[in-house]
Amino acid sequence: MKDWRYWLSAQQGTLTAVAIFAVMFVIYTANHPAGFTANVVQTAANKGVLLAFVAMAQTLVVITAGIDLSVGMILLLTNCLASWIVIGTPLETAMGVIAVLLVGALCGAINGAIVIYGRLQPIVTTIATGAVYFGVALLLRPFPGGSVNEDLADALTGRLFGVIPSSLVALAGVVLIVWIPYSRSVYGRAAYAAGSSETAAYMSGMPIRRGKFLSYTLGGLIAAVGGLFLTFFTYTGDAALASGNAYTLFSIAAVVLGGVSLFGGKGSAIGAIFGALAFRTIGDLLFVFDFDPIWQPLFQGLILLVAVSLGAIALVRVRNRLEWFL
Amino acid sequence: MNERMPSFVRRLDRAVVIAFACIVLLLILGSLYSSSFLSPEYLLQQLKVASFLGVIATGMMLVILLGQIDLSVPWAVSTGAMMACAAAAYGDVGAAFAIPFGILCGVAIGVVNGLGVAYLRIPSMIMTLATNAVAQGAMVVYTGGFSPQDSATGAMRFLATGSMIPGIPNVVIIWALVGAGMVFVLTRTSFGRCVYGIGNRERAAYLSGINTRRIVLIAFAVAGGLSALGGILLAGYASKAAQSMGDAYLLPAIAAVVLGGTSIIGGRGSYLGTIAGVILITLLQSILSVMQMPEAGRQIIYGLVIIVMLLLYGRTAAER
Amino acid sequence: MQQSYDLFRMEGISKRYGGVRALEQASLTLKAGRIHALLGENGAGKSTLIKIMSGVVSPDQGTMLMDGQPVTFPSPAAANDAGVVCVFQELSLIPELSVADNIMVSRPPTRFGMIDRRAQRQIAEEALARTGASDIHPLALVKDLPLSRRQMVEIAKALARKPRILILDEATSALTAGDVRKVFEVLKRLRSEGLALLYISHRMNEIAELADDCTVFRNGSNVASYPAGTKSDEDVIEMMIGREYHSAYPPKPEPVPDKKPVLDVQNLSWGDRLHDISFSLKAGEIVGLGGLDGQGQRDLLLALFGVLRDVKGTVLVDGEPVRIESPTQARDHGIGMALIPEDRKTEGLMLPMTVRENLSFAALDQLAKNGVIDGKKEQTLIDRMMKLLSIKAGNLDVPVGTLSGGNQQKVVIAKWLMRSPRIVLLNDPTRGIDVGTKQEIYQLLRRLADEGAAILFYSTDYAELIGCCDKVLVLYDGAVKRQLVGSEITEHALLASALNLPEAERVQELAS
Amino acid sequence: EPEVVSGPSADPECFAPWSAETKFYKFPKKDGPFRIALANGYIANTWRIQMVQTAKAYAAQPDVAAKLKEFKVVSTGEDVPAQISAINNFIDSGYDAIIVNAQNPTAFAPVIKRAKQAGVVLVAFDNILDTEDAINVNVDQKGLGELWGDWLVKYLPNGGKVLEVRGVAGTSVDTDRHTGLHEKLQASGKEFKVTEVMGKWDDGVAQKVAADAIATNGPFDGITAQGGDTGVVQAMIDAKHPFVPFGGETENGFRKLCAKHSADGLKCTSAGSGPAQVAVAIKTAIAALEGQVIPQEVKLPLAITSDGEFKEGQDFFPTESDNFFVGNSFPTCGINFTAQEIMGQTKENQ
Ligand SMILES: Nc1ncnc2c1ncn2[C@@H]1O[C@H](COP(=O)(O)OP(=O)(O)OP(=O)(O)O)[C@@H](O)[C@H]1O
Ligand SMILES: Nc1ncnc2c1ncn2[C@@H]1O[C@H](COP(=O)(O)OP(=O)(O)OP(=O)(O)O)[C@@H](O)[C@H]1O
Ligand SMILES: [Mg+2]
Ligand SMILES: [Mg+2]
Repeated sequence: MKDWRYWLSAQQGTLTAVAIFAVMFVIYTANHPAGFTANVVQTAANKGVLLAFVAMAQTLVVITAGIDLSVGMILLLTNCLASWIVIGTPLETAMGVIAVLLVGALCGAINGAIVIYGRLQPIVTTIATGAVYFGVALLLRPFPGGSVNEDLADALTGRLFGVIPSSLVALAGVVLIVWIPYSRSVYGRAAYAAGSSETAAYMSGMPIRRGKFLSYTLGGLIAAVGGLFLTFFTYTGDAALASGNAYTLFSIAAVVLGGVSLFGGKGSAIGAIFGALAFRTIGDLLFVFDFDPIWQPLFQGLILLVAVSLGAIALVRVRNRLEWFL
Repeated sequence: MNERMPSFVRRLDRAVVIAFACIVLLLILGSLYSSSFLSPEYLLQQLKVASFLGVIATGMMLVILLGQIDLSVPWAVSTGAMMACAAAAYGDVGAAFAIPFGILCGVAIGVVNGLGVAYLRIPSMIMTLATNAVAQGAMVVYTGGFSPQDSATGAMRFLATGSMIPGIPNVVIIWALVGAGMVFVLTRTSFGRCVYGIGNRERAAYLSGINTRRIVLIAFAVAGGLSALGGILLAGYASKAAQSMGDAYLLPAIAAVVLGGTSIIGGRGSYLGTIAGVILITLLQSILSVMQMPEAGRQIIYGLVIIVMLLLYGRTAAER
Repeated sequence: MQQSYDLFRMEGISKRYGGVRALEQASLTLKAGRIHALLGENGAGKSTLIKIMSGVVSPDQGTMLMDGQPVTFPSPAAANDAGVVCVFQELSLIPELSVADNIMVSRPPTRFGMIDRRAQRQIAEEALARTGASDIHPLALVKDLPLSRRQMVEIAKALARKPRILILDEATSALTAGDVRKVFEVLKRLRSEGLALLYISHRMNEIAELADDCTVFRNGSNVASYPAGTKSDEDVIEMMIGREYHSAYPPKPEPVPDKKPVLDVQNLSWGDRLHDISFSLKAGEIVGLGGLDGQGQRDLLLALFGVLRDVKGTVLVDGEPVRIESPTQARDHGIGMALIPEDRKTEGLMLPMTVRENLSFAALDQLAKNGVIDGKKEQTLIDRMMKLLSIKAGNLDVPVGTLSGGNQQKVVIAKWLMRSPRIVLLNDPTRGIDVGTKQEIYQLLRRLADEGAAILFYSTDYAELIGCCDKVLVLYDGAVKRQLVGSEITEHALLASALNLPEAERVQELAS
Repeated sequence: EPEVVSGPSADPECFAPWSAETKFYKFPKKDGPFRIALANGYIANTWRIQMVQTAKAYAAQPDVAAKLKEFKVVSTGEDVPAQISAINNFIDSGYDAIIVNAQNPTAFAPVIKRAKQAGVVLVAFDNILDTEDAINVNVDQKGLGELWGDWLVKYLPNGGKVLEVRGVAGTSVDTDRHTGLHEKLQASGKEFKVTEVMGKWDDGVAQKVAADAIATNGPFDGITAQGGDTGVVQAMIDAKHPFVPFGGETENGFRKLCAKHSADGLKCTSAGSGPAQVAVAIKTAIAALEGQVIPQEVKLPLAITSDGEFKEGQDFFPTESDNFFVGNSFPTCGINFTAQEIMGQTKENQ
């Protein structure tokens, strides 16, 4: 086999996600009353990028064969924090941004520490820490409110050169600054390895603990980027339990659509990003098709069901039934 | 443990014992705040409220033992409740079939989950998330178009709030029956063995000639049915069905099962632990609520208590 | 050859797992420039010892000295850093990573803190070439490779770490004869470069060829050390099992010509992996599957057992055509088939479940009435199986994962014998099994056959096929190349047909 | 860009200003028929479904339909950014007015800016927006709390133990009602010992927490609940708690129980925010587009029904579901839907 074929088969999940997104987005813009305009793209981008950050955060944890059910709560917590401190002079704002990112990373690190050093299962750990983070968010913002540096917010949710949504640029920036170095570092690979086969990774002398810890921490950090974006997008902080839970669940859906294996060791944040964008486009499709409002949730649910079932097509090709079982 | 001990004692693993100890500790802490936490009425009341979670967590446990998870609990609960109440609108016949019909709707959701997970091999975490969304959509359509009847029938009221045996609420009896059934299934039947086997390694179970897909399908169907039953009982308790009634049960059900020592990756756990977990979660929520703690503090303490308890006994073994 | 000196010493090593004593005051000395063989039956503690050497587990007691200095290895990484590298029995490859990633897993070349993929690939290619496995593409994912290739990658990975002490724990158990030869060359070269090698294998001929020194383990302690070639095989085996040892194979009965076949396979094909396979299997007969590893033997067994889809051809059981679409169908409905799978840890057993639960797992339908398990019946049958196979387990309620490899394998066999199957398919059942247990398994197979079972038996060990089988089908590229019956079954014939080379000279050349 | 004018508004009965300080707006007159959109958030509860159905029914009324070219509804769920994006999309698609039940009162500043620039009329109702750039149509949430406070003070002139079943923590509705209640209790100068629990506006949750509170802190002399009131009364009945004065919402089930147990001491006052306010919001939007003068904040009348006034078939419906919110009409605005008419609509049409 040629090298590019190996590359292709390794990137299969990601490429599928890109394809799903592309198809849906074309359908969306083709039917949009305003058409494929900078405004429409910007609106879609802002909404999509927010989930993309959360999905990226989730990916980092899922790669280690974990799951972060607190990711939505980290989003809320950092959102509430940002609505207090990301304001004022450019210097103050910058300090605020850094503080928010650090708090997000801290949340992730706490999750990681409990899972790795406390040896607890990620699902329950993050259910519990999620409750704690939400509690803190509620302490910070008992009611929706607060404010943010609007210049920064507008810059990051606006457009560059009048055409390119700056949120997409920010997303690309995070991919370049966080994801690429991570996935190519020794620790990132250790995280992948731990997700694929923890015992094998351990026996091979890989730094699995540090790799996993780094994943959880960076996961928290990226969730905090999401929290910042939520703040930029809404100018406020809001500890809304339902929306935190919604983001957690959406992130799982996005990750799966993005070809990341929930069993760990496989997939990439790029895939998850497109999974998130595709998931968001499902919601947008409601806008361009004239559905009875009462039927909209059902329609959305069915599309999700169909989308997650797409993976099952591969089953047709399985000729050895043992392959059903991983 | 000592081999000569009776088998039921031997089976008590550390997790279960500590979980029950934590229950006692919670009650003692609660009684420092108010002595009424030790009053029989309060305890019975908690047992009654715990029964709803208990029934739902029973299904969740079955699925978790398989190494899967059921995130469709919220709307399976609501669907069961709403459909049972809906059936009641169709005269006496409807009222008579209300409960079975509600359960059947839950089973239907479970079957869809099971088909996706077992036959299409979709990870349960995402499959059940999708069915949850579909069930929600279906209920919205239903509510918006069919002049919904959502009052509980007399039978539902009776099951949820009555007491056939004086002093013991019917729900507690129902939970006991469901629990006894589950214990029997898990320990004495080949289905139960298969559930544990699949949870440990589905491949090996398949090569042993077990129809693993059917077992997984059945387990999800049962879980869906139990969620719906929980919803029906809740509807009886509140005397009506509401869409959001299931929301508050998903995470507590998972937490209860895991606090009870069941491994979230499947294959290990006992029902006794789940009982302990359910009571723990119920008590914890109730005590925090009554203590007038602001919501924020309650969430924080709730989370911390779960983590601390798991650190006490829920840790996986160190390899070295 | 360099001057050999004591490179590594272990003294008074003890390790307990719960109630199980894995090692008790064990010691071992490795010299530079020598290959040291470690022998012992299953569960003797060999793997545990080398896990301690390589930092995977920590000993309860004992000291380790390297170059005369005391050392402790808190992690495998620490051991690697000290130059102790191990090829583990349970492979330590990461399935979702590429071959190159796996080879350079612990210390990849980096640029600006990121892994330099180009350099990594180059080093990996070199390592593969040095191991004699340049047929493996460095970008392939490990999970897509067959077991024998994975084992080669594992060895390449160990070599790439530039060890001073190289440990191989049954590293050749899944390799083909050709691969083994290549690996041996590498090992001999390493010896001449002054490394200390520790070699664990249950194959006596390999040890005879390679080893300079031998140490025998029994019950967690070293019972004897001696220079290679100073003891006869029989003596060594007796040291290992602690009792007298007789000929490994039970005598074969005379063939009964006019019996009807129980299983008749006609023109069976599956995709591009199996081609037009026909043979028959009679009651009381042991038929072997030979040939190089990976020629479709495993696929054939899986196809018969109903695991593969779209299998073409006819399968007759007792003369009736049947379509078997799942193991469930294969095991009942008058077919009565059993398959002892390849990998006991992932396919045969549920390791965390108890011995009892594992034993009755395949026979639950027979043990249960209306779905409820009959505890008494279960206990009776289990007792019978424990006795029949003399399974050594402290207690029926311990996790089966705590048994030694040989006893685990016996549990896998026993769980199928619970059903009294009529057709028994075995997929390399003696891999990684000590000679004592092997002997028991051979005798068991013959007894089953005598009681009327039809047995199809795949083995990577030619001696086994010769010793056990009434008939051998040699597969090559998914097709039956030759059927050898009775006295035709010789090493020479097996090898010749396995390599698909009829000329005797070439065979001799290769065999030497 | 509306012009700020002086009142009164066009239809002063219906478009009542919130307070004396409320500004009046006159938007540039546009020619109909209009394209109006409803950007709803969460949908999966009876209140919201009833609201969406009411909106559809209202928009289909012949006189309203004549003024509308298009009426589109999108529900985006609990996620605020999704709702913001929906509004953005409506703006980009050239809708004349957008009606919103906001998931968050403060989060919409950027999109409000855009709507203003694009000359789109933004009307918020129920969960309103913290801004002067949108028209807010709402019931007086704090006033509701005050109503309940007054009610309890009236029946408990000497103070006493009160159980307050609150809603969802952190929402402005919950806070406003809570504040209103406590201000009145405080102002009475009597000693009230209030036990607060969070009922999440849900019958099941409210019933559970109320039962717990009764078992541990009861009995109470008065009760107030923001929602899930049927459950709270149920908890009292189950615990054999004596019936006491109760200030609550407008669920049909609650009113049924109030009517039934009034003689036993369950003295209720019931008022709340009916889903029909969406119709008022649509009406307001059309008026604004037509260039009529409207207040920036429209105050909806509280449809209060108290003990002794519960009339079968008007204030409660004994044979109907417990679950819907009675008081689905705003007569001053000419909006008179009964709940069953709305919720059964599709069925009857079929
Ligand atoms: N599958 C496993 N098998 C055995 N031990 C494991 C396994 N997974 C984790 N461990 C634990 O991991 C530890 C070493 O892990 P690793 O090599 O990743 O450490 P590390 O990243 O260097 O961590 P640290 O930063 O704490 O030094 C051991 O102490 C061991 O207890
Ligand atoms: N993780 C473990 N937990 C409990 N017991 C164990 C564990 N690992 C090994 N043992 C026990 O320790 C003993 C020694 O096992 P070990 O794997 O070292 O044997 P071995 O000589 O390598 O056998 P084999 O030839 O089958 O590989 C056995 O009795 C085994 O059951
Ligand atoms: Mg070994
Ligand atoms: Mg072993």
